[in-house]
Amino acid sequence: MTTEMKQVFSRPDSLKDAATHFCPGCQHGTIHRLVAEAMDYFGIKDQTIGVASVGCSVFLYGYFDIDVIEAPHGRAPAVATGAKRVHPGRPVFTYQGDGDLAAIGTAEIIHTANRGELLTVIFANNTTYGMTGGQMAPTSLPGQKTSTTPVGRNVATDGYPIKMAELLSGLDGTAYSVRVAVDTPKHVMQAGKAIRKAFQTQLDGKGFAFVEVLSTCPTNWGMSPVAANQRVADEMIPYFPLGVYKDATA
Amino acid sequence: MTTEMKQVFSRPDSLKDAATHFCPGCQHGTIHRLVAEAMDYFGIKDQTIGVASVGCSVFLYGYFDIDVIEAPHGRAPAVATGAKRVHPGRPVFTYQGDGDLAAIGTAEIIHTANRGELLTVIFANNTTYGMTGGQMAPTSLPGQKTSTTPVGRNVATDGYPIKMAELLSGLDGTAYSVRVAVDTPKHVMQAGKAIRKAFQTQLDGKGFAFVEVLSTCPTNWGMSPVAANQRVADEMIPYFPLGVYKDATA
Amino acid sequence: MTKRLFVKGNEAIAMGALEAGCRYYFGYPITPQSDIPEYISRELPKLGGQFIQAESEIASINMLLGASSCGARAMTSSSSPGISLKQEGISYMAGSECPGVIVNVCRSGPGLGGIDASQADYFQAVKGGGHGGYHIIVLAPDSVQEMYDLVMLAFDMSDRYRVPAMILADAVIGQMKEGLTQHRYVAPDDLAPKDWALIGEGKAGEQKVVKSLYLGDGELEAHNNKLHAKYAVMQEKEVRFEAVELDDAELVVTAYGSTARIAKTAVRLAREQGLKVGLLRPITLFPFPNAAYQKYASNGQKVLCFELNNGQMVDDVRLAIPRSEVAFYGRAPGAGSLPTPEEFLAQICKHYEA
Amino acid sequence: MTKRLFVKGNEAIAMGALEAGCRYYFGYPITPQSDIPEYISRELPKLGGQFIQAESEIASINMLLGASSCGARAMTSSSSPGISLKQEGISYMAGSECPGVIVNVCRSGPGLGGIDASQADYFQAVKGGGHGGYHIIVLAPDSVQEMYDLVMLAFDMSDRYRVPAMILADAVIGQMKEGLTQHRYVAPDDLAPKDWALIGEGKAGEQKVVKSLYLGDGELEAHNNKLHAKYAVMQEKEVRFEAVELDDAELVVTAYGSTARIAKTAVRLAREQGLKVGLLRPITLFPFPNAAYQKYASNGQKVLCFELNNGQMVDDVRLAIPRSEVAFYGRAPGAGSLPTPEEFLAQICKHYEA
Amino acid sequence: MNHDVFIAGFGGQGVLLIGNLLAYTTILEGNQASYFPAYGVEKRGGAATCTIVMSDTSVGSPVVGAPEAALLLNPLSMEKYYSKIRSGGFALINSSLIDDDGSSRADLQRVLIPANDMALEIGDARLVNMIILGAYVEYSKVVSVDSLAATLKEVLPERNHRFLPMNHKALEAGALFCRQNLAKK
Amino acid sequence: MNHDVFIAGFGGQGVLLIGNLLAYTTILEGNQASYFPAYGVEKRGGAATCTIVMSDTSVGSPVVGAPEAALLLNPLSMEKYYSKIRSGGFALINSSLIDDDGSSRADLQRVLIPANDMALEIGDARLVNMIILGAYVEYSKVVSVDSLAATLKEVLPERNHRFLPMNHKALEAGALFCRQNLAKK
Amino acid sequence: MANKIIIDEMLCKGCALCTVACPQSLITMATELNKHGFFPAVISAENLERCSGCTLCALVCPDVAIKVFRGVKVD
Amino acid sequence: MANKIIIDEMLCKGCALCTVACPQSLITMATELNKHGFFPAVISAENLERCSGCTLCALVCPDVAIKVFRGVKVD
Ligand SMILES: Cc1ncc(C[n+]2csc(CCOP(=O)(O)OP(=O)(O)O)c2C)c(N)n1
Ligand SMILES: Cc1ncc(C[n+]2csc(CCOP(=O)(O)OP(=O)(O)O)c2C)c(N)n1
Ligand code: SF4
Ligand code: SF4
Ligand code: SF4
Ligand code: SF4
Ligand code: SF4
Ligand code: SF4
Ligand SMILES: [Mg+2]
Ligand SMILES: [Mg+2]
Repeated sequence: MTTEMKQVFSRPDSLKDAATHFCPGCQHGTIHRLVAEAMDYFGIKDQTIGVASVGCSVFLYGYFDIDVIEAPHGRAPAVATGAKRVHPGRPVFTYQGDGDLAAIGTAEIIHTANRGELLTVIFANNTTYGMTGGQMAPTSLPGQKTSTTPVGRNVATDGYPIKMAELLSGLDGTAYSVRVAVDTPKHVMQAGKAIRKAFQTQLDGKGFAFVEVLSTCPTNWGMSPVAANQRVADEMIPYFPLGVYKDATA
Repeated sequence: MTTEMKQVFSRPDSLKDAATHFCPGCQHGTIHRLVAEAMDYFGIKDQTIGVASVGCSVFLYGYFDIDVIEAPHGRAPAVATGAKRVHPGRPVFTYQGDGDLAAIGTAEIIHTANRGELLTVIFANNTTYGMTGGQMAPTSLPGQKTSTTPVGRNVATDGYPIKMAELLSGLDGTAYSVRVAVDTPKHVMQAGKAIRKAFQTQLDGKGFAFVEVLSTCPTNWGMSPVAANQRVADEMIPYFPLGVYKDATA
Repeated sequence: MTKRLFVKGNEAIAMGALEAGCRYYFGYPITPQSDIPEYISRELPKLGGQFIQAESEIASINMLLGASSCGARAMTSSSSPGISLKQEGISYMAGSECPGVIVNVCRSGPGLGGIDASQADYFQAVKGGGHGGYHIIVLAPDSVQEMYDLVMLAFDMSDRYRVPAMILADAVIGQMKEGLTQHRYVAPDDLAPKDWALIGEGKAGEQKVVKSLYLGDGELEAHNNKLHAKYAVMQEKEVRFEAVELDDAELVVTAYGSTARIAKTAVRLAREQGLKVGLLRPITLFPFPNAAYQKYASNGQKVLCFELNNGQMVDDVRLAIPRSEVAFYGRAPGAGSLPTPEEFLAQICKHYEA
Repeated sequence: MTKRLFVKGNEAIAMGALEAGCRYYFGYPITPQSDIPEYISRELPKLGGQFIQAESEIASINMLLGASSCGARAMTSSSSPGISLKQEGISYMAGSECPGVIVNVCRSGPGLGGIDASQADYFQAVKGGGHGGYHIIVLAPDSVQEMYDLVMLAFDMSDRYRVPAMILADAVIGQMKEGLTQHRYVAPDDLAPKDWALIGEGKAGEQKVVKSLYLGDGELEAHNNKLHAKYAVMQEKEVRFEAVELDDAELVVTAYGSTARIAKTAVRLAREQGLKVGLLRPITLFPFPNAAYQKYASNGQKVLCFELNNGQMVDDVRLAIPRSEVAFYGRAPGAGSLPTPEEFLAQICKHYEA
Repeated sequence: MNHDVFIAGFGGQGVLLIGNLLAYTTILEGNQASYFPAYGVEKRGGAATCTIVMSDTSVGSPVVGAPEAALLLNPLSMEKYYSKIRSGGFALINSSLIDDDGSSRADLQRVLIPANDMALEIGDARLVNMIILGAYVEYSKVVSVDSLAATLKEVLPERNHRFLPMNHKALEAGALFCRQNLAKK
Repeated sequence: MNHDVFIAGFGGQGVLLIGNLLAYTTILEGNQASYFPAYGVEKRGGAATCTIVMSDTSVGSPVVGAPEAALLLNPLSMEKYYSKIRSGGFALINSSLIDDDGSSRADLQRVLIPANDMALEIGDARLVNMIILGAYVEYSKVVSVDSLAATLKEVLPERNHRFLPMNHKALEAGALFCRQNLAKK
Repeated sequence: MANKIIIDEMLCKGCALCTVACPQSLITMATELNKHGFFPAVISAENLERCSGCTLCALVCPDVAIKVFRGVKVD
Repeated sequence: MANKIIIDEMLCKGCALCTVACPQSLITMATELNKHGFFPAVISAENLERCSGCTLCALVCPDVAIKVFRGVKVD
């Protein structure tokens, strides 16, 4: 009787064999992996069209081994709509940051959801504009210091953090809306499930599917990756509760 | 003992003594009058700044005896924000149609509400693009025939009518959000109260105030004014229930 | 399909686009072009195509970017203010070498302005209203028939060069009705298959990417030079113009689109008076017919440029023939400000004598 | 406040704006100009002003329209793609005769392009990237000091003519640090009170309306002619340029902004070689210094135009001096494509001999 | 052949309809024609005007400064446009509604036609526009009354074909009236 | 006086800091200077470079094709930029990390300086940049070590003033090393 | 005590909403076009007698064409 | 039966998230910089002995730098 080694965790096929440009501890990497795992799971890597937004995740095509269209800042849902209408048979997803989706792209995401476009939207909410150097995002927490809120976000003048998963769940076209995190192994597993379900929803033609993933930006938060990860649990999740906000897929 | 005549209904001061360009039976006229009555009520005619949107109500300055800025299509809330920040002491309101506010202006209305700008927004929802000749609006009802939905709005491809009063009530910056109609004398009186309260909310510095008024477009609906008015009761109110969706002014 | 129809210019554009195989349209209502989405919303579904009334002009242009990236023939249309909103998207399409047709049925501005015909968006169209120093193909129809014909040409040129193409019309050409002779669209046989696009049911081996981001040293410069090299080729091969009685003309009138129509009558009237006057009408505004001006207007002829604006195309005319005398007569657009043939004739006589 | 500071160009703009009395800023982050909102978000609240990070560039420009309509000095800033999105708003401001300052710290395009310096937005800025044939004031600083000085001038010119003003800079001038001498802002005494604006605590009797809609017969035409008459006055009174060793120059080098800085060194090196070379640097790109070109470059001199694009300002140079020989040397912008003084010098020698 | 005509009235008088009918019929007869409507921000009510330019070679400008002929259906149109008619041109004046007999201009051919009264006689107030059109083609000879009637048949949906005879009658009545009154001079 | 210097290393080596310090000190001494950083989409990690141009009259181009002097702090910079140095110019090579001794170019003045080792000797690895800067000003004489130290004192927040002596020491060590090794030749 | 309404013929666009709003159906539409080409609302003398001055008609009038007066006792 | 993980030093950016995720704290950070200038995560030989192959470390690794293997009986 011998024992032999079985690999129980490996790099998903849909992910290219390349190091990312992300900062150490940036969870864009984790989210990328989960999206890749979902494509592997459904075996749709060669069909899928990814629509990249403008943000630190702009290099989608560099990391995923799939066809990619790069959209202008905030317009990924509109670009994806055009693509999906031409190729109804191909899975299409957008990957957007909180500045991209919840600020400049507000009208596009709301109307795309409202039209019930058969798309999967991955929303990486890291409460800041990462790529441009840590300015306030619509999702920045009250009191959060950013490069444009030097004394902390003042809700009286800067407004309140927007809760996209909740907002979009109020639209009839939205079939699935969920918020997850990737700060702990357990949350990572739940996030993986949610992303899979968001693709399933599209493949089943059930409607618009939205996954908000709470993510870290150690660089612009001025924290170590471990401390940043802790902030997700201590500050973000309490304000942005995890959970399924709408599931009309049944 | 004699009896003398007392005028119990007269044209509000804030309204210019001019005939409007509105079509016969168009309730933009009614809504204009109610806004004018509110300004009379608070005696703020000489302070108030109106921000006109692009739509059949674009001629705000022609009918109200107040200062007016004409905003690009959909951007009235942004223009009003700029004006209000400069003149925090002056009441500022926008008057927008459903195409203006719920389509092209989606991002502006949502973020203006979310910032809790001290503004009053009057939203005339007539389920169509009146000025441009009756195309589908985000608020057009399922099955509604318009010049761009010749066989009726198909929710599967055209999306669902957006319920702005509900959507905006989900934002922390919104202090007051209500939906009213002007199809019956009773509803007109309720609408007048709501509009007054929306100004009160601003004057008290309570936050963003939003009044959605269901309105008719006999011309583009292809109906007589009376029939159009009946449609408000028969089709619109059932889909767009009247009522207060948020009141955080207490 | 040879029977002559009597249709609006806007409808002719829609008919021509569908005939050219356009199966995806994304637009937002605006006067004076709403007939286009209205017509297409009626007809496209019958052809199995997709019509979307988007939430805005910005969404429309980006849906166009998405659809064109997938290899489809797609179109959007709007009028001046809406076209201004599309500038970022047009710049992205140009940078991404993404074809597609954009129709601008111009109205008068600036700002909300009015809904009457205007030619004041010429600079925006030909110089690049968006950022980054790109160009797009710009075609200027002057009749309902050309609305139909040129939209087909726009799709072909756009696909050939992977450069977005614009139909620059205005409220006159869009709202007027004329006779239209329909004809079958025939694809030019030099059109290569779109193997750069995200076509078919999935990527066949290599990854397809449509993007405008170039960060490596020298990459973006090379990309820009490549784009401008294509513009040079278009200048060689694609220029189109109409020459009316130019061979013996001593005064060369030049105008495009609606003003060219008005000028045609003015030129006829001038000829009736025995004046040696001709008309040079650019059909392609980009590429601009420089050689035509050099041929017809650089040997002592005087040039008189008519525009429905305060002077824009006249710059390109002067750049084409720096040593010729080029006069300009324009009317700023707006309600009640459409010039008449009689008005143009008076200008012709004035400059002819002088 | 005479001590010399050592600051970034972007910071200098922010400092100059606040010194000029700008109390309202509306912007949206974008590289390479984010230092501007970041600085202002720190400093403006201390002055009792309002800083808003808007949800988009479109919201920003429209907040600017609202604030300026109320008589305040207000500003927005962005970079190329964001400026494209502002084109409709800029057209509205121009049409509404609404002053206001717009800063474009250009980056390379088209599309997303890159974040390196570019001069490829020249056409957009000076020809009118928006619809309707309007113009805006365009100022091109070439140093950190000028970033500070010209933003003040921009506010003054914009208020004087009720024409929006743009600072057209780029990533080089915005990101570089130099010495800055601050000085108090002094308002020109010819600035009229803004009685057209929605000022104070309410309308004193007559109604104030800021709009661009003109529907009556002839109204919009008259309005447009009024705007263009103002442009003509600016051409008369407001042109600014820098002349470096032009008096005996046989080759006139011309460039603006960052390329002018590079050209200055190239010209110095050429002079050291004994070549009679000078530099004409437009500071106002609109109004354009036509007269200066006629004075210094229409008597047999050769002209060599340097730009960080594929050729834009050179058109205006040629229109200014149609009979002069005007050569162009440009680099398409992008990472690693910034020209060097040595490179320009080689071009100077080449055209000097020829 | 080069003709142009300007038609003006108020909304509801069917001005745009006869403009279309005239232009389309011209085209069906193998000639060229353009139809250019004036339209407003409010696409409703108010004045309605259009210009039709016809030619056997090619139509140049679809707009005309001084029209060769003008069909004026209501007083407002008379006020605004009568003076614009090209010298030596033709004016058709709906004398049922317009008091001004146009005598201020001796340089025009004028026909005063009581179109509303004639329409009522034929039996439908809405026939005013057809009477006017009939009169114009009688004057201009650009197309025949019969081909106008033929076009009408083509463009009208089946269910409205019952109105064709009346319309034809109105066209002919207009033509007849014009013939007689042009003859008079 | 016209000088320009190009400084390159990897993020964390304090390249931009000494660039700023040099330019600002030049200005405080009454001359002109420009500081131009190269920056990337990712504002983090990777290579860091900047160009400083100094003049007693006025600074023209803030960018330079072939710099008069280059301070190369890591191997990658040596690979990429060594060849770009103007003939007759000066190269300062951090020999602690860079093996290439630059002998491939005889047309330059070279100083190989073991900056990391010297820094550790002085007692803090982070002083590498100061040692390099000290060496450069010794070569160029554009500003003095003392005024660099003075500027440092001005720009550093009080709480960090305790580091001043060490930095001063590092600047001087760099200067001394350069003096000796320039002398050698 | 007499109440009354006055309908401004020049403002009325003939939409007839007031005729529906009047609980006593006192308002009718004229058969003559007004200057703007509309058939304006009218109230006959005898109907005017019965007007309660309740203002309901005025409330729904989009064109503010109706003034309402109420007779009040004064002694 | 032996389980193990392999940390790809070239992919690791030294964020240390895995060290926190490991229920047995088997992973530590190296004291030597890797080629990219990071201190990569490492697992000592003896710690590797105790690895349960639970994959928790790999799950949280943003850079997919960890492979996990489990020993399975075969006979
Ligand atoms: C029209 C436009 N505006 C602004 C920018 C600049 N920009 C690039 S990325 C970005 C936002 C990045 O934040 P987010 O979307 O949250 O993504 P993250 O980097 O945080 O993942 C912005 C504003 C742009 N590229 N285009
Ligand atoms: C940027 C832009 N896009 C489109 C238009 C054309 N337009 C004018 S009004 C209007 C919408 C009118 O509908 P709505 O807002 O519902 O107002 P209503 O007329 O129905 O009261 C549109 C699309 C425009 N003026 N500007
Ligand atoms: S800046 Fe923030 S979001 Fe961007 S890669 Fe770095 S950590 Fe991730
Ligand atoms: S078109 Fe409709 S909304 Fe516009 S005025 Fe007429 S009825 Fe009112
Ligand atoms: S006031 Fe009342 S009773 Fe009198 S007419 Fe009006 S609705 Fe009828
Ligand atoms: S409601 Fe007003 S406008 Fe309508 S008919 Fe009555 S009075 Fe006239
Ligand atoms: S697999 Fe489990 S036990 Fe082994 S190192 Fe990773 S987390 Fe620790
Ligand atoms: S989580 Fe991954 S990247 Fe981070 S330290 Fe561990 S192995 Fe390295
Ligand atoms: Mg973010
Ligand atoms: Mg509407």
